[in-house]
Amino acid sequence: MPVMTYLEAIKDGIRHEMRRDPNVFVIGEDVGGYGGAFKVTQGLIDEFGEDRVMDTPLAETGFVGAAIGAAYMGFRPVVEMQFIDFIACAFNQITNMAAKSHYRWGQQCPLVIRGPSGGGVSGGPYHSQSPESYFVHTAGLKVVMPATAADAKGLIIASIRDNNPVIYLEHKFLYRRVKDDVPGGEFVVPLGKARLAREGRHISVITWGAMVHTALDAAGQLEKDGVSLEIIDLRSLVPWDKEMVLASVKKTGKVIVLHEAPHTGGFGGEVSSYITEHAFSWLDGPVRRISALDTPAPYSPPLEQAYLPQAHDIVRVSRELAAF
Amino acid sequence: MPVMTYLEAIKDGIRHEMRRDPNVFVIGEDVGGYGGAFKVTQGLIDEFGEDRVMDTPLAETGFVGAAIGAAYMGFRPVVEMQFIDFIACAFNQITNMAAKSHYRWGQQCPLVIRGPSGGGVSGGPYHSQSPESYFVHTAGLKVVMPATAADAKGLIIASIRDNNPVIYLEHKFLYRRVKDDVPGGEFVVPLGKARLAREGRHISVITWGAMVHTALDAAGQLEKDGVSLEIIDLRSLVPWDKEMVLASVKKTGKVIVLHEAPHTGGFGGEVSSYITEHAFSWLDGPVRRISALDTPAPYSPPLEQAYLPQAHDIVRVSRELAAF
Amino acid sequence: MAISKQEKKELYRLMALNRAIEERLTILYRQGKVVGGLYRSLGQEATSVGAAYALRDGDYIGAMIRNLGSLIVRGVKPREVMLQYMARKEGPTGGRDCNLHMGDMSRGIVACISMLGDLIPVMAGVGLALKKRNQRNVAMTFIGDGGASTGAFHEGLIMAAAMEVPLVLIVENNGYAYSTPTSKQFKTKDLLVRAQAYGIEAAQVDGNDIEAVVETARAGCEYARKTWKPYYIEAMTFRMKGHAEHDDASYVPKSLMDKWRVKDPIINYEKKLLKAKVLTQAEVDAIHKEIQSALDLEVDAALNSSFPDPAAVGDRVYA
Amino acid sequence: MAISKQEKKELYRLMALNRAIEERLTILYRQGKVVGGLYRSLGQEATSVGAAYALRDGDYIGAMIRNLGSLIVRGVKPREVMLQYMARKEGPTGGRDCNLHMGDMSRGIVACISMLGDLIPVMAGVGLALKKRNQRNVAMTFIGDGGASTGAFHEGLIMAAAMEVPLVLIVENNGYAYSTPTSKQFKTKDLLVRAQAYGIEAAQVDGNDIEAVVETARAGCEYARKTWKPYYIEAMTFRMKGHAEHDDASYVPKSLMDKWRVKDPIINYEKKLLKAKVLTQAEVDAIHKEIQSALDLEVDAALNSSFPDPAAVGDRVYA
Ligand SMILES: Cc1ncc(C[n+]2csc(CCOP(=O)(O)OP(=O)(O)O)c2C)c(N)n1
Ligand SMILES: Cc1ncc(C[n+]2csc(CCOP(=O)(O)OP(=O)(O)O)c2C)c(N)n1
Ligand SMILES: [Mg+2]
Ligand SMILES: [Mg+2]
Repeated sequence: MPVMTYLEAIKDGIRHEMRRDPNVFVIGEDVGGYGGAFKVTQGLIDEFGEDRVMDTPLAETGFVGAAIGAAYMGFRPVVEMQFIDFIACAFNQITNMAAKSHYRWGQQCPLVIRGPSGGGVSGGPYHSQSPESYFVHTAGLKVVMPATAADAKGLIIASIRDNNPVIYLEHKFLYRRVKDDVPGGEFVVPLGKARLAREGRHISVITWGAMVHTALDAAGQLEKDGVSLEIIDLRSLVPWDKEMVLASVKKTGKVIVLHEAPHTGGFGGEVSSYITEHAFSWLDGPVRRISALDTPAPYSPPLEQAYLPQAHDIVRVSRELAAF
Repeated sequence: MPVMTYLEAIKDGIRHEMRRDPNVFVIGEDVGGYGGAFKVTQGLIDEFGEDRVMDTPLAETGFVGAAIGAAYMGFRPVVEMQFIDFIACAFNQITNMAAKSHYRWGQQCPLVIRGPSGGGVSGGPYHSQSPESYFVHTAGLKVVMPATAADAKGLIIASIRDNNPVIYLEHKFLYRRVKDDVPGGEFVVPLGKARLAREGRHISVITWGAMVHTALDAAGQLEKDGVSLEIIDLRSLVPWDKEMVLASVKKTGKVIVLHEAPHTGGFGGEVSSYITEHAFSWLDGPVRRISALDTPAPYSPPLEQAYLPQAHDIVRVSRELAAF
Repeated sequence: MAISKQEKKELYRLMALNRAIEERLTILYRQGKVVGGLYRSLGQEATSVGAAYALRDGDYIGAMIRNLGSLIVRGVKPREVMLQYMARKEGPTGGRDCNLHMGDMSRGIVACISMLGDLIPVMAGVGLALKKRNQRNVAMTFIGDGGASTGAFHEGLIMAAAMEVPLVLIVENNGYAYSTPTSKQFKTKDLLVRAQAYGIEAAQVDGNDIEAVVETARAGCEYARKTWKPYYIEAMTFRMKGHAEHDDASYVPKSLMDKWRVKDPIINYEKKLLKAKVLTQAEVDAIHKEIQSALDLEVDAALNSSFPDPAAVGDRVYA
Repeated sequence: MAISKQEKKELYRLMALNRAIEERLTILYRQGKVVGGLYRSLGQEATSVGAAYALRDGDYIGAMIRNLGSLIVRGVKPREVMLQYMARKEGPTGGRDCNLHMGDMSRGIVACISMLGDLIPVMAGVGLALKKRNQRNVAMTFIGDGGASTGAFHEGLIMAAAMEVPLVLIVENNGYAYSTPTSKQFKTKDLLVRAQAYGIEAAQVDGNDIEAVVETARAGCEYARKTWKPYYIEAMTFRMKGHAEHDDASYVPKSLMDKWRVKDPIINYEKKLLKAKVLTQAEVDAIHKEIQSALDLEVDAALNSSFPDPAAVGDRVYA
């Protein structure tokens, strides 16, 4: 199996779908000749031409709107946000136009909005956000957050084939740092199926995106102390794999929900509440949440490190839970 | 004490602040001579003139932005969204400009954004939303949702005096249906202090906005069965009164979190998780959530009723919990 | 392409039908049968009907809430409108959405949302799809003087101009956005200047003159079909009612209402067609009679239809 | 108001300082001392310095990330810029935000955010506040050819025009938005036409001619102070570097770079002032020497400063 970076895997998935389905096209700022700010779409214009890899004016509401219109017409646009933070500029189109059209008038809107999210690169308040919680609360949207290169490919393909608007949040920290075996050609990872990132015995860690790797780090450290973490990578938040999560919780009885987005109102609250509601009798302690702080994402490295969840936070909370 | 409707109480609070502080002004669509779509600001222009009750073009990003600029300059704008659903059109200004300026550059932004939210009036997908969860997740914002006329006044005054951007969500169903004693003149209800809407013994219901009244309904029905609900009206979600909630939970051991917004990713998850994290040993059963469904807000009355939480839902879940 | 005699009669009938449906809805509204608000297009029927009349097979339309006339032209049936306004199960959205928020791609109709302006980039995207398919059709939509202040208006036109797609935008300058007169919204004489800012071809038309609207819209659509480029039409008209039925529009000076009342697009067109002998008085009467008796049936059918089953509330969130 | 000899010298020095600071930052960037990206204004210094030079006491400015020159003119010290770019504790944002995202209302400086266009309505609001206080000052801000496509640009100008407030907007048309040339963004000859769409007074200026920029900006500010109305200036210039230091701008045709290289605003102004005997070569040398030795100290001080204390991360979210 070819080894690819997370970034190459996304591109490989998009390229595969563009070859397979002439209705798939890429649209966004500087996605053409420049290949996107992070070069995710680099080279696609050479194979598919300007008509299918479209540079746009600087107008998020404009190009998301245009993608919605094209999706209504049967196309499958893949929209790039140069940084996912700019998705706030298209919030109304996404949450009110795209998300609701199937419910309102039965019109499907097959659309992927993807872009670099997440922190750890000193991007500051506007180049580090992890905005999934804004979208999980909007019925009609799906939300996907890959953690591995293979998933990055399999999930972008599934997202493009999905008949609904999908928010696909890539993690910019992983783009070139994560590299793994990725099946060439056709490879679909269905939305809604979590991945058992690590089997363990004592504590279930439910997480997604870059935090999967932080959890794995912590698990390595804790192993020495005899605390064994089971790590579930949700892969997609809407829909999310309640079954795998509940099965793990019923096995371990102790749970950490871990995410990179700020604490209050994060998707961790949803997962935690759901677990408590559906596995209360199995719990040997409260479901604990670990997340970023309730602040904007700070820029300076010491501040950003304090802001983001770190392996040592997981280690600390795991020890507390183990002792509960 | 004068009796006022919820709507009159909001106006009374705004008027009081406009008299007290020349820096307070009202801005929005049709807020002047027309007095706003629901007439919340009716008459203010007669007392304060066009300069302090400003009609704007149809441009939510434009007038929210202008209000932010004026707030930076020391004014205290009170911005009306004609329907709160349109707040999605100013999402970037609110979450990225206003919310983050104090953290980023130490600049306070005393601003209130208010408007009619909530359902129950067959408003359909775009005139019924309860968007609090989008804003509770944005550090730097405060979020207020009054349930009574007195609180409507006391909280709007506190919001206007607050030095931060405050999202003040009025409930359109309550405007003329709720009427109570409202202190005349100076009357502040501090943000972050919940209200014990009903004392009870068996189950704590944590709720806010119009659902407070639905919970009271259900409590009346359950009383006959010998199930006694304690109802806490949070009043503000950021900050929220964790102390009062925990005290009640420790007393009853059983909890329902109830809200009108859709289920997944709603603020109910935050409250539920927090309670589990901080009062696990006191819980005699899982914290249960009751909310609207994960759909857009449907228009037709039978659908909307099925969508919104009803008293009978609370009755049902309370019985289940009582039996746990 | 000149407007034929047959077309003139049809235009008259369509405007009359537009108004008649709304008048029925007003009655139903007063009877408490309409669920929610009612938004009239009184005085603006010529713009709505005339613009859509320029469309052909394969064209797309994104109607706004005052564009009942456009929807009728594009094949929406009075019954559908009644069912929708009464929140019934068999209505076009199954009671999920209200007023003219309805769409059906198989008939080339894209549903609007309440947030004004947002349909413009979406219809630019429909135009993009047409161009991608090399299909010589247009995507038409509407905006008011109020909605023209939105960022979505700007971004939609920016996208249409940059991508060179056959978007035809009808700007209905009807004097007011809710209670706010255009003088409080912009300081230019009109909104035609905005098109120039984007290098978009544009024309202004008397929105109360149906033939002028049809001709201008036909020219605009022709241009868009031929060049793949957007076209912008400002129709000067007036909203002869409040924003919605609950609004008595008392903020509109009586003199302004009076000025525009004499410009009524239907009454004047009737006079014109009678004078030109395109229609006889008997034909006019017959048209109205036919409309009324058809509407009697539609209203009855709608009133007797059922509301949605609450069990269906969770259906159809995802495709 | 003619530009005095003294002012000319100062303008030269300010542009030289603008460039010198950025050159130092480029070195620091290569040394890995700059945290995150570096955005240069090479070739655009005349616009940035010249526009802000038209401001007076009590005026406000909202600088964008290429407007280092404006910030210097308005009193920001080179040390502050260094500290900010190196993410240090004593920097203007205490390491919370990056590059030129800095503000200080006591000096009339409003911080930008990354989302382009959003400062325009905010600065319209600053203008509104000035008018409310009856204070005859202006609120100046900037936007690029790219940012002019945003809805916020449109809504900001709509608001400024409707409220009649003293917003002065400088549109820096520098040929590209990141890798996207203006030809892919709009089909008009320039962006001056956009002002007309809102009925806003406007002028176009050679953005590489500092005296022309100062004079145009002074006239615009004067107009805004006197009438309370907005003013719009399009400065024609060119971005002589990539979007940021990591971008080699290889997508810009060499001929275009060559064409604009000879229009360098600083070199040409130096020649002009030497020829006009406003400056001697010795004075020019002295200016540069002084700047460099001052910057030596600033860079050292910044390098020796400390990073923020992680314990402070949660401070200051709320006022
Ligand atoms: C983005 C947005 N903001 C506010 C509203 C509330 N609203 C509904 S109609 C209206 C006035 C519209 O005026 P105009 O665009 O001129 O259309 P007209 O009603 O005159 O047909 C307003 C403010 C809205 N629908 N969308
Ligand atoms: C709303 C928004 N979308 C996208 C971006 C990403 N971005 C940063 S700079 C840039 C190009 C800006 O071009 P222009 O406005 O011409 O300014 P210039 O860089 O030429 O000074 C883009 C697309 C952004 N900052 N804001
Ligand atoms: Mg109008
Ligand atoms: Mg540019």
